[in-house]
Amino acid sequence: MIVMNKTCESLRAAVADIADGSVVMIGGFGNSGIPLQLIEALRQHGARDLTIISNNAGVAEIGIASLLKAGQVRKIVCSFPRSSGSIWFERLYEAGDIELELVPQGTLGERIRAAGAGLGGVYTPTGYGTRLAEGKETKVINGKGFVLETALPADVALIKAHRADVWGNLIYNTAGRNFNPIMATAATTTIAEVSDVVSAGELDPECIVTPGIFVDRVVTQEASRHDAA
Amino acid sequence: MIVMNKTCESLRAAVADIADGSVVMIGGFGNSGIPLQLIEALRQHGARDLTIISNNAGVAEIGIASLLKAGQVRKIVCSFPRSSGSIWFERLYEAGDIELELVPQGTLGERIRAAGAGLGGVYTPTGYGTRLAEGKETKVINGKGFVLETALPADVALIKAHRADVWGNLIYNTAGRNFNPIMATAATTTIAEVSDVVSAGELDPECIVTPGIFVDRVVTQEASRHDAA
Amino acid sequence: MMRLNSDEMARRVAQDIPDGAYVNLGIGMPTSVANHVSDDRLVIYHSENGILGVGPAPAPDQVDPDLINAGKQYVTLLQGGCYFDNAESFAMMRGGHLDIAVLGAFQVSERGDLANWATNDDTFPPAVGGAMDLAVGAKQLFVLMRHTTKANEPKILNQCHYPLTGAGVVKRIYTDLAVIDVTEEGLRVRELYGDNTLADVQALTEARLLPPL
Amino acid sequence: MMRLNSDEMARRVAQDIPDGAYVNLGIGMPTSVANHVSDDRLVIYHSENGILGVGPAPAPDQVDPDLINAGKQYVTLLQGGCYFDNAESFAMMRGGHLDIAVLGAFQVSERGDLANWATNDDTFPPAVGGAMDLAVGAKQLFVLMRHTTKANEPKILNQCHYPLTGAGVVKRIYTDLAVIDVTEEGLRVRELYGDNTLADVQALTEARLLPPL
Repeated sequence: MIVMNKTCESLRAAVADIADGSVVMIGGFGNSGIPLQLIEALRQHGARDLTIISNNAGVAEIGIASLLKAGQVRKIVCSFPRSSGSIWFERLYEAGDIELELVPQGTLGERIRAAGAGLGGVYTPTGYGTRLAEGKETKVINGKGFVLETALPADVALIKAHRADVWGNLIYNTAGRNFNPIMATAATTTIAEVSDVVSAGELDPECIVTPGIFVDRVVTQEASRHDAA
Repeated sequence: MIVMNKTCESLRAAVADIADGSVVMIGGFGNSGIPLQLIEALRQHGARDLTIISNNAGVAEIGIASLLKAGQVRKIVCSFPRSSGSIWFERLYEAGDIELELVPQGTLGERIRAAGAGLGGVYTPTGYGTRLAEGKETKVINGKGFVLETALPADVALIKAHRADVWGNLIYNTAGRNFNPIMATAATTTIAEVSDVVSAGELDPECIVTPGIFVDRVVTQEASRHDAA
Repeated sequence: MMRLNSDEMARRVAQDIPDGAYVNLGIGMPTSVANHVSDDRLVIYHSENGILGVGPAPAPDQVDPDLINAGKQYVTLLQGGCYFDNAESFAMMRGGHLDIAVLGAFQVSERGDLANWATNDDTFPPAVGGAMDLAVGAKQLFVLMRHTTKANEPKILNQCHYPLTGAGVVKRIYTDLAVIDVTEEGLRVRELYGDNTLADVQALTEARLLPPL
Repeated sequence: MMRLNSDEMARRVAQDIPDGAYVNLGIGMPTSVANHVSDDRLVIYHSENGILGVGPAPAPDQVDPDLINAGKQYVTLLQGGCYFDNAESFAMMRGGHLDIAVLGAFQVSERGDLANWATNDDTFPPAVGGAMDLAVGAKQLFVLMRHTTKANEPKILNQCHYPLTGAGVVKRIYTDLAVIDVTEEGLRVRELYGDNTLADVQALTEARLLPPL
C-alpha cells in the first residue's frame, strides 16, 4: 500500500531548493502565525535577491527583519511595512536599498487568492480615487468605481499552521490563519511549519482549513534538532 | 444582558418578506445541501416573477422544480439545468416561458463570491474563446486569455446547513456545503435551514464554516410544525 | 469652549453603536470605544486579522500568542465568535457586511473624503494596512478625531491636502467639539457639546458647517 | 482492427495515473477509471461539488445523502480527505492544482480544442456544469472517448464543429484504437492497440496523425 507522506525531516532540506531571485510569500500578521523557523532556515540557506510578499516587513532582528538585515531581499510587497521596531526595513528604505510595493491589505489578499484560484485579476473598490490606484486600470460598474488588481503568484510560500496530517491537510491556531491559507494556494511550492504531524484521518474532515492539495512539504518545529545535528 | 438570537420560529415567517420580482439564490448541488423546506415555504408564500440563481434547475416535482411548476420563476441563472428528470425546466424552456442564463459552474461561484466580497468582477480563463464568452470583455494577461465576469448579488439566499448557533454561525454536513457558504455572503438577506440550533459557544470557533455575520435568519426543519399548526 | 477628552469622545461614539451591531474599531483612539460599551450590551467586534467576536484582553496567564487584534494587542474570543483567513475577513469589510467602522483621521473633507494613511512627509515609508478596505466597505463609516491639529489648524477641510484613503466615504465625524454628519447638502452639525456654538466650531473648521436641524 | 471495450479503455488510462496524483474524473466513462486503479495504490480524487479524497460507493446502510460525487452517485471519503465549498473546489481546478483531469468529448481538434458540452442541436437547453473550468485548469487534460461516432464518423478533427469547451486544452486522447498526444507539431500517435496500424487509425481520423516516435 502506497502511503502519502509530505513530512520533511529537516528545516534545512525543506528550503534547500529556494533559488536566488525567488518570489517568496511569508504568512503572518504582526507576530501571529509567522513561520519563524522556516524563515530562519531560509536565512541560513542564504538565497539572495528575493522578493518577499507578506503583510508586514518584520520587526527587531527576527523573522523577515533577519532576511532584510542579511541583505537577502531586493523587494518587498506588503500593506504595512512600518510597524514600531521595523528598523531594518526603515534603514534599507531610507538608503534606497530595497524596493517597496505598497498594497492595501485586502487587495493584497485578493491578489494572492486570485493567483491561487487561477484568476487573472479582480476589480476592487479599494483604493479607487487614491494614490494607490494611480497608473492602474479602473472601471465604473453600476455607478461604482473599481480598480483592476492582477493576480500575485509566488515561487514559494512559507506558512505557519498548528497541525498537519501526512497528506498535508492543515489546521491553524485562533487568529494565526491570517494570510497563511491563501498563500498556501498561490505558490508553486508551499512549505508549512507546524507543531506536529498526525496520520491521515486524524484531522476532522469538516474542520480542515487548508486541503493538502495546496501543500507540498510539512516540517515540524522539532525538525530543527535534525538541522543542529 | 442582551442575547443575540437569529432563530426564526416558523418557516413561513422566515420567507414572508420575499417580494415579487426578487433575485433568490438557492444552495445545493444535485440533491445535496438543498434547503427543501425553505423552498417549499417560498412556494406556499407565492412570490412570483422570481430570478433563481442555483447550480441546477430542479428535478421531478420537488425543490426548484416545484417553483417552476407553480409558475413563480421568470429567469434562472445556473450551470447545469438539464439533469435527468428536469421535466419542469425543460417544459418551460421549450415553451419559451423561462429565461436561462447559463454560466460555467466555477464562474457562477466566483461571481457569487465577488458579490459577497464587494468586488465588481473577476477575470477568469474559463470560457475564453467559447460561445459563453461572446459579448463579454476579454483581456490577455501575461499571454493568457481571460473573460470579465461581473459580481452576481441577490436579494435573498436560501441555504441549507447542518447546524447553527444563535449568532447564525453555521457548520455543514460533508459535501452539503457546495454553493451554500458563498451564497450566504452574497445576498441582502440570508436565511438558513438547519437541523438544529445550539447556544453561542457550542460550535468550535476553529470549525465554523459560515460566520454569523453573513446570516440573518436561522430556521430549523422542526419549524414546519409551527407552520402546520 | 468645551473640549471632550479622549475618554469622553470614545464614550460618545459608544452611545451610537446599537446592540447586535457588527463593528470594526480602528487602531488607536477608536479601539477604546469598546471600553465604553457596557458589559450588559452585545456588540460584535471584527478584527481585520481574522476574528469576529473579539473579547477583552486576557489575564496574563491566559495569553494565546496568535490571538491578537489589528493593533497587535492580545485579546480573547467571545462565546459565539470565530476565526477566518484574510480573504474572508476583508470580504466582510469590502462586501458591506460590517454595520459600522470607526476610524481615526488626519483630515476629512466636506464631501466625506478621508485622509488617514499618509501625510505629505515622504521621509517615512508609506503604510496603509486595512484602512482603504474599511473605508470603502462598512455600511457606516464614523471618524473619531480631534477637531484640530496640535497646532490648532482645522482638520475638517474643503479638500484634503493629504493623500486620500477613500473618496466620499465618511458618514459622521465625532470630534472633541461636536458631532457632524456628512450629508448631500454638506456638513451638518448634529450635536454641539456643552455651550459650544456653531460659530465657535465653525471658527476651527475650514469647510462650511450647516446648523443642526 | 482492434477496438478496446469501455473497461479496457478505462484501464488503459488508469495505467498512466501516477501514485499520489490529484485527479478529477469527469461524468460517464471517465468515472470508471477509478475502478481500474488497484487498491494497493493511492490516487486522490477530486469531486467538483467539494470533496478531495473521494472513496468508493458506500454500503447501502452507510449512505450519507449529502455525500455524492459530480455524477450524483453516493460516495465515501477516504481517511485524509476533506470537504470545501464551490469557490475553493473550483480554485483547485482553475488554479492548476489538479495533476490530471479525465473528460469525455464529442470532438477534439488537432490543436487540442475540446468540444464536450453542447452539440449544434438546439432543441435541448444547454448545460455546461464544471466542464469549462476543468478544461482550462488541470495541469494535464486527458480525453477518454471512442475514436468515432456511432455512425463511424471521425471525432478527431481539423476543427471542432460543435461549440468549444476550451481552446487548446487537451494534452492526450485515449480512444478505443490508440493513444494520441497533442503536441506542438500536431497529433502524435503514442500507442496503437493490437495490430492497429497508423493507416488504419488515420482512416478514421480527419486530422493528420504523426507516427509514433
